[in-house]
Amino acid sequence: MMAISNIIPLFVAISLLGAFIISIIGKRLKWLPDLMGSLTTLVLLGLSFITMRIVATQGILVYSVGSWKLPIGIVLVLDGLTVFMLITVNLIAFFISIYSISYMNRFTSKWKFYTLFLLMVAGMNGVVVTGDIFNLFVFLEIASVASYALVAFGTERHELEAAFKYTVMSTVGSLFILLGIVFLYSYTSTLNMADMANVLAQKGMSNIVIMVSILFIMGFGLKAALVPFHAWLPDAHPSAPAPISAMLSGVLIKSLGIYTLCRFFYNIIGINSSFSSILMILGTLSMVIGVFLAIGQWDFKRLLAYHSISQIGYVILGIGLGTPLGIIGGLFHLFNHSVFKALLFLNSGAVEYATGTRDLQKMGGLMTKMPITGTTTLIASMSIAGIPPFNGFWSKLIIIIACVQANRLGYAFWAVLASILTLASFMKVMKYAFFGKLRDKWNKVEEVPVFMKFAMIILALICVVGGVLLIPNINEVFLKPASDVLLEGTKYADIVFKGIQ
Amino acid sequence: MIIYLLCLMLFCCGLYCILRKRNIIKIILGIIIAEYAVNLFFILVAYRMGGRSPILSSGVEIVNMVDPLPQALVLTSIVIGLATTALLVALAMRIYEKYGTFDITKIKELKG
Amino acid sequence: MIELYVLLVFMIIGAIIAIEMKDLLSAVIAVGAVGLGLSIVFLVLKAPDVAITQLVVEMLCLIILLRATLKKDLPFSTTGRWLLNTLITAGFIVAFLFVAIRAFKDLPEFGYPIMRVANIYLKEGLIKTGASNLVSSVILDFRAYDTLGEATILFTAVIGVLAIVRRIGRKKKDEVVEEDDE
Amino acid sequence: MSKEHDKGMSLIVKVITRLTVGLILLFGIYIVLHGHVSPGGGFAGGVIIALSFVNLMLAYGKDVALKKISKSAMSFFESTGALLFLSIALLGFTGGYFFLNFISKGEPFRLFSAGIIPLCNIAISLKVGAGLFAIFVVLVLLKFEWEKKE
Repeated sequence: MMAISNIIPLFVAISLLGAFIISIIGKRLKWLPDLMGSLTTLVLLGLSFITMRIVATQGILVYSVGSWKLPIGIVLVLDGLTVFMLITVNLIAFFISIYSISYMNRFTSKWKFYTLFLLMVAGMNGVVVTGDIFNLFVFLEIASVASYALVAFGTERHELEAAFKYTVMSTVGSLFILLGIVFLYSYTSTLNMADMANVLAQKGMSNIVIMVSILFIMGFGLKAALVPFHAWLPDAHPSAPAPISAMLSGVLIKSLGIYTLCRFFYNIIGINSSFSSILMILGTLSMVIGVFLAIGQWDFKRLLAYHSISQIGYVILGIGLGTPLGIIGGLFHLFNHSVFKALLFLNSGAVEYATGTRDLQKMGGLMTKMPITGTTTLIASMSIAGIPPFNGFWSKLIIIIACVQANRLGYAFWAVLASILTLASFMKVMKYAFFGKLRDKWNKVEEVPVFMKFAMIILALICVVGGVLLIPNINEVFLKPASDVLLEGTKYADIVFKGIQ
Repeated sequence: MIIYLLCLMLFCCGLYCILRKRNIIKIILGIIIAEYAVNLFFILVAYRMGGRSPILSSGVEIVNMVDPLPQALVLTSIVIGLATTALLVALAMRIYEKYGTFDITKIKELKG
Repeated sequence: MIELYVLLVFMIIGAIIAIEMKDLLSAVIAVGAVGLGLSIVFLVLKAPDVAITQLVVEMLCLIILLRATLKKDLPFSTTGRWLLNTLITAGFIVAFLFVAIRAFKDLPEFGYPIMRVANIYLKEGLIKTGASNLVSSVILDFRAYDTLGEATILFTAVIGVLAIVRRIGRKKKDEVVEEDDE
Repeated sequence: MSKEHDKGMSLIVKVITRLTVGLILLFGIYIVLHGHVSPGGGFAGGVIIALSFVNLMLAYGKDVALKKISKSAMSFFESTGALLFLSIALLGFTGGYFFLNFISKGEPFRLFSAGIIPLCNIAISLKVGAGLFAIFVVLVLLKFEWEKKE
């Protein structure tokens, strides 16, 4: 009889298996990469829903790889936050792999694309499930290295340049993270996150903790593109093929940047008021500067990339508040942003697929020719701008209410302002791209193939009904366990130690 | 203490090179140097005064071996560095092919 | 431990030469010297496994970098506001070192690590895994999952390089492109 | 320049390479197989194996080297090595755990000891050797093509 916790390593193993099989036989059988990519991500999605049930019924699961117990081996931890991130990552990955079946016909060597894509998914799943800080670094690097190559997948001049810039900045971030891990190891003599939390709690505050916090904010901030470290994002995200832009903006910066920051600040060192205000200031800066930079853009994908910076700011602001409502709002916005930003990038890809341009000034009236793309873009734009009843409205509302409740009226004001500016900039997109007069040269434009339509429609549906996640029964199994993990703070260590069978 | 500082100075040399040099190959060299420094730091914190390498031999009892865990981790981190370097060199060569130069002040199609 | 200081100073000088050298080929060779110095330092610090790996990886890196730079010496250009940018960078580095020095005071002294978990490996490694090379037992048994990740990173890099060097990346609608797959 | 490289280097280099390349390969294999009893291991050994082929290629030019090991073989070895390593990990499930050391440990200090560790070393060395040589070949050939154009 296999123990139920054997499900945890499967998240990495299945995606790696898919990648390796594609790389061996994918170049001979042309249909195999498409099938394998969708099938693997579908299985992963199914598994993540199963884990949601498991955590709801049995509580936290801890898995010892190779049967080595906690301090000497690597442990994998499945708790509420992990389940939340797993569902977000695999949901988006599944729809993007379906979308890529048609979209990637415009590129050569599809099997390389799918291999790298699955490796990136494996890396993200690995980051999310692990309970060991060096292991987290290794999987973070897998996801990063795969994304460097995917950004340059088109091999045009500007793509190579953007990929180079991204690779250099991200590698510097990785070096800072590794340096932080060395300090932590020397200070605590362990690599397990739960064990480390215990040791740090005994030793109390010291200069090491401050040093490591600075290093990790720089390192993970570079991965998450918080404002002083955001320079790579507006180049890298638009240059990648559209499914990869969706993947990068939708989930990569979240699982590599935000999840890791949360885990470190809340569960390992325990949050206090100064760290909390650093996070909130960084979040607000990203929120406001991102949206101001976005307004002036005419390149569709570049505009979306700047909005990613801005929306990440909301998430960090909500999580940095530290109140239960703030954390729920932040996590909910994280999920919502994954959905609607992925959808918007897929839409921009569909427009580019059909017309061959990304310049908003050259488009116009595409709604008549591409009704489905137009409608889904409209839904996603209203979600991101925070118009009721779409999902973005609810999460922004919760974050603003949480700010007001915590007596942080200044932050609430900036959040509202950024939201209004977002609305303005998306009205511009809709006006120039989809409404208005149809230009003559777009008379022959056709709607995109069925797989792309399918992925966009389903994601749009999730945007419409996203608000139901707040209904108590559903909230109980999805959002609340995740926010509880953060609220418990350094009790995480006791829970993990208790969870070992 | 001073040895840690020397090691971090090596790291800062690499960092300075990444931040200030305007040549693609120089930036790659900066990354390599910074990686060396981090790896070295990891081995330094594991060293034990008068220690022995963590390899047992039959019949001899060795008591004061150095910490084997950081050595294993540094092996991993060297490989990660190699992977990143290979990718960066491939990108650099493609960029040279497209632009005919390694100078990043002349390679500026994207606005920041 | 005097040889450690000498080697470290040598490495820093090598790094500075590599950074400031105008000629790319010399810069690459200087980095090679730094890497070889690092390999010797690893040997002094009783890490033979790491020293061997560093040595061979260094050679491979050097060969790849040499191929990339051969016969391509280029003049360097400086951007405007050179002084300002350098000052900012120097300020950042000084602040970084300052924080680091304060943090060093709380680290265990050099040569006396805590080794809480490591002692378990030293005591029980041979009995539990059967490998007399304890580093090997750590990377391939206690922490084999990390090594799976490491192998995957290399695999990712190979596929990534193959993807980047494709001659034609995008194709027009319905265009058939001959694919040069390796 | 490209013509010289197709032919390879001078006679002295070729003779010395012919004498040493087998030894380098053998040394790499030795390092791989003794990874669990002496310093070294799958990764270092794999790089040495790759370097022996790189040596051959630098001395004799790409045609001779690629005759010994073709591109498709490299790519096959690489993926197989990775798959082999993953399957060793998955076989641990037979004992109930991912990455369980499921083979008996044997007597210490012998070549056949330590359970899965030698097997893992062999899988990694296959992967690393083939993968790194593939990177090298790809980067070198990339240069040849556009140098011809100039």
